[in-house]
Amino acid sequence: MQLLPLKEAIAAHVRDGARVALEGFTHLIPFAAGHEIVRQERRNLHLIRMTPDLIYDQLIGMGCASQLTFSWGGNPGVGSLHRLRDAVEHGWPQPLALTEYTHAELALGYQAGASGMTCGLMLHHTDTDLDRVSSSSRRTLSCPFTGRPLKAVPAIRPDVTILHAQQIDAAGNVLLRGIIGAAKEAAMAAERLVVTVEEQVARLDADMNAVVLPSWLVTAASIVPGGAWPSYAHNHYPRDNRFYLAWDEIARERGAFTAWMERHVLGVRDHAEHLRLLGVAA
Amino acid sequence: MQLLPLKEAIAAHVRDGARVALEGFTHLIPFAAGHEIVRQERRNLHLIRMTPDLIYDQLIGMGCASQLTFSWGGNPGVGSLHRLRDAVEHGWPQPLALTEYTHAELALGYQAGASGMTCGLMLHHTDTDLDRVSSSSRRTLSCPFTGRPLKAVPAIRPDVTILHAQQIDAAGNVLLRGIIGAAKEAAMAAERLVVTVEEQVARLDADMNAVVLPSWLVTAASIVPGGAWPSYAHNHYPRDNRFYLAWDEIARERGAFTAWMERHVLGVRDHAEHLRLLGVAA
Amino acid sequence: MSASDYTRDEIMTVTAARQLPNGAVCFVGIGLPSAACNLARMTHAPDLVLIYESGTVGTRPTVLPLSIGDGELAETATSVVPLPEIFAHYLQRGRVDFGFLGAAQIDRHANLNSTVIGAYARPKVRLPGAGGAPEIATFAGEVLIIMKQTPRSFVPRLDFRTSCGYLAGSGARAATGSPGAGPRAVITDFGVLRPDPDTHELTLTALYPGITVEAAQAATGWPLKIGTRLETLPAPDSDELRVLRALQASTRQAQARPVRITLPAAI
Amino acid sequence: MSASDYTRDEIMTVTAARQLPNGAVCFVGIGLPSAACNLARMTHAPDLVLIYESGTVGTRPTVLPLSIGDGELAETATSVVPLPEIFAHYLQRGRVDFGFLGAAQIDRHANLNSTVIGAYARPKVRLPGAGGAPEIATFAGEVLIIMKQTPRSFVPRLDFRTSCGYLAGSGARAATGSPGAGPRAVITDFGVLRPDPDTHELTLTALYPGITVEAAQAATGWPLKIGTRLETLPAPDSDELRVLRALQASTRQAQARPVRITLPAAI
Repeated sequence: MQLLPLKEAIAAHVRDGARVALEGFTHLIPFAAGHEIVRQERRNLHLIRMTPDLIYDQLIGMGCASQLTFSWGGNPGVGSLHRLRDAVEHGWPQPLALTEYTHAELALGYQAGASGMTCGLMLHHTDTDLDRVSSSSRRTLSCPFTGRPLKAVPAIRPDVTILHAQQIDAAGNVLLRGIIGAAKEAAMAAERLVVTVEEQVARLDADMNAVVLPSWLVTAASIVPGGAWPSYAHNHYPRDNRFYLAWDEIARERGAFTAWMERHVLGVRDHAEHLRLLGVAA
Repeated sequence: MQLLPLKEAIAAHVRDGARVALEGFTHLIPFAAGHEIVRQERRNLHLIRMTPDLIYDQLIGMGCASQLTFSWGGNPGVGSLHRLRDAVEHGWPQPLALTEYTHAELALGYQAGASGMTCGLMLHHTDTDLDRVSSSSRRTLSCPFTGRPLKAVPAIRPDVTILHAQQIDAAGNVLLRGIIGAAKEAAMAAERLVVTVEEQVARLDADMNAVVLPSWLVTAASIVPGGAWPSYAHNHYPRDNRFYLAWDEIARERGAFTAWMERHVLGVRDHAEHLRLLGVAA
Repeated sequence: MSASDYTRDEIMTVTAARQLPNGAVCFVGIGLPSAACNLARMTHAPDLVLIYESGTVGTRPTVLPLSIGDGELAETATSVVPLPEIFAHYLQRGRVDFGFLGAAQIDRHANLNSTVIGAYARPKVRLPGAGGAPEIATFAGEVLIIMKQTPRSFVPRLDFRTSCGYLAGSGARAATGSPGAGPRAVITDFGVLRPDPDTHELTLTALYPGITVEAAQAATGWPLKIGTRLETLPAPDSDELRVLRALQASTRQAQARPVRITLPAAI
Repeated sequence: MSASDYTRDEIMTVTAARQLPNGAVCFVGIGLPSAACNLARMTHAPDLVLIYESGTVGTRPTVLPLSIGDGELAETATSVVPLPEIFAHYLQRGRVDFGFLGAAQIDRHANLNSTVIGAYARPKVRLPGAGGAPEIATFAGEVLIIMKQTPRSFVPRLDFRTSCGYLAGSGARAATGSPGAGPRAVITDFGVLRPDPDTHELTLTALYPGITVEAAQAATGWPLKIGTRLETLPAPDSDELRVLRALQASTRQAQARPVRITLPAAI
């Protein structure tokens, strides 16, 4: 584990064209890391994430991505991701190739990647049009014991997975607490793991069976308080539902979106300045 | 969840001929429940467990089992399980049909059972004689995406899984803390789940990401302090390594084994009396 | 007993809540399903087990979350597990009694579209997509669908089949070996539709007070089949309305609360 | 520097410990492997990462456990995970640099038997079986084998092949696509055997001080191949012996401690 400023961690570990998974299911979404990718103008990323959420709306709208692997692309509880829609519906700012899964399938793909497997298996369910449009991502086979129809999905192996977490200790071990979604599987599946954390502590505030990523699995870590805002970090700050509601208006039109990103992301040096500019931090 | 005396829980949920998994990897082995099965003279059980340990040596030596599914059958750190050996080598007290896996395979079988799958998949490794002698338990197939050879093992679905745990709360939720082995997967795979616990508490001493089995998955629970002895229950008592060493001598000969079981298991009413007789509890 | 002053959203939510028996295990989606499930839990079904796909099992929120992963859900849960376990150990394993679904389009056999309007490759409207719906539709013991009824959403032919209801009907679903029984009811802002036992075509079986068959038919994009015994559903009672409105008020309040983050001085 | 008074077990353990570079990730079995790994960690390799199959990752015990699941391992671990994850996320995923194995029988290509002596269906001796060995043998980056050398354990032909070394040798293992490189060394109570780079036949490459080639040959059930440059291994140094003996003393002490359980008064 290397402790680096976020700017250096992203510069070192996120390359143009890379398969990048920023995970965290509603909770612990690594917004600060995503913004740094925008600032460093990465291009042609293959973004992977169960729920693209606002962070991928921003990356897609700023032209960082040419591919998206996902399973549900909305603003949770609010509605559409307008920038994702604009990319898919009108190719703006560039076309976005989709690999689309269900939650269960994508979670299984991460699990397979985390396990060093080439694919994962689930029970086959009645055919849907998803099977038809993304047929290269699914295969049916028969259970060798029972003959029951099964579905295989390919392992997902990001070049780099980026997570936000609550704590890192002196040795570099990382604690995630609360809702973890598929973060652990995405971490274990990746070639490299970059983590932003709320705080560094001498000793993790972790129960024996807590979710701790050992330091030797962490490629680089950066201390970024508030790094999950407007999503949340349990024990640190709640989800900013007001911002999620406001985003619907900010992202609806290309011009307003671009102006907002230029001012609030490109126009600031780092996440702390971003939070201060928005009045979230003093 | 039904809170019952252990005697009633075993009487109601462990039937002759059933597939029964008493899990807990070194830690939290449900000895008290195993002894109650001996006392109730269950017969022709199909015992399932990664590491048979002393508890299955006892059940096998007392003639409760006709089949064993396992992956490592020794006295950990000590040597042989003499009763298991006697059953396999000489058919005493009755023949024991083996279904033998590796740890990884058996864990995968539990995972498949826990997931409602018919089988689980792993990377195929170079052929061993295990593949030859238990060929009905393994199949090779090709990854539908990469062509890589994979191995399938059938799902394991016990009729009843029995676990020992630290706490149950007023609502019947059960906390396991520390080393959990494949206990969670064995629990989720089973038709019925019977649990013994160290103590009942108003509220579990559980972190957010602790291993808690919800009450509605627990068929029956019994409060049995010391129920994992001579294995251990983290936060309650350590492993009795002296007894594991002593067992080597107790179980070596049929006569001494039978005499010990008659006196210490059949000859007592319950686990508390068992512990007192052995001087473990006052 | 019944309150006369309620909205269509309210009676829809109350009607959905009433479908849930106490002790049932529900896989909950956000929005109306979450409101319905929590309303049921806080009224007639205190032991309802709510599972959110974010990984929270047995959650008992006092504030309706905006997302399925709000902190409130984790804090009040019996257990928080990794998301893959929710789909494998709970849903696929057959531990879920009821699943809730909504969609942009539904057809007469309760198949659902939440993926695109128009062609997939060049959609007129790109919708959020599948999420957990296809597996909920397949593996939940029964499925309840909550959708507002309009000719644009109740369509003769889906633009895209995201999740299966009864496929082409008349036993087509059962023939696939799908473990769950399929959609048991579609709760709309007009009333309730249920599948015909033989053809599995959705049939209007109940209406809210004051709603006409003609209005329901006009809101449907195919010639709607009408049940032989058409029930009038009871209005929400005052207790249900009180609990639902209190839930929603506390949610609005919680969501209006600004978030403030204190940065360390050094930063 | 070196202590002249040591046992064969001790030099075997010390020699095994010296194979481990600092920072390596080791999958540890109980007994000599556990002693060797912890000795390495407490001497030259403080950042060695020890994984026990019970689910403890990065464990740092001060007492050698009797079993691979003792409480000490959980208390000193970075993380305690479900056992299936150890085999999937760590071992099969290729995160383990070194695996340790022992067995009842080994052949000249380092294949191992820990299942039965005699025929499988009617064994003369039923051994504990596979445990984690077959997957460690396949997926660990490198494998180290620790076994006492006797004609009964170093056999021309295994009664049962539980785990694969180099199969029939001469590239047979690599041809199967097995991800790990296979056994790199067999550490015995005579010295160290390593696979020939071409034929993969185990070759005696090093002996402990005072041990003769003839003695090692006599302890081997096949005509033992002798390396062209036969190294004499250094004796344990005093620091290694002090740490190893202190570890074992504290273990003996811990294991002799009686367990007392306090039952609630009501029981």
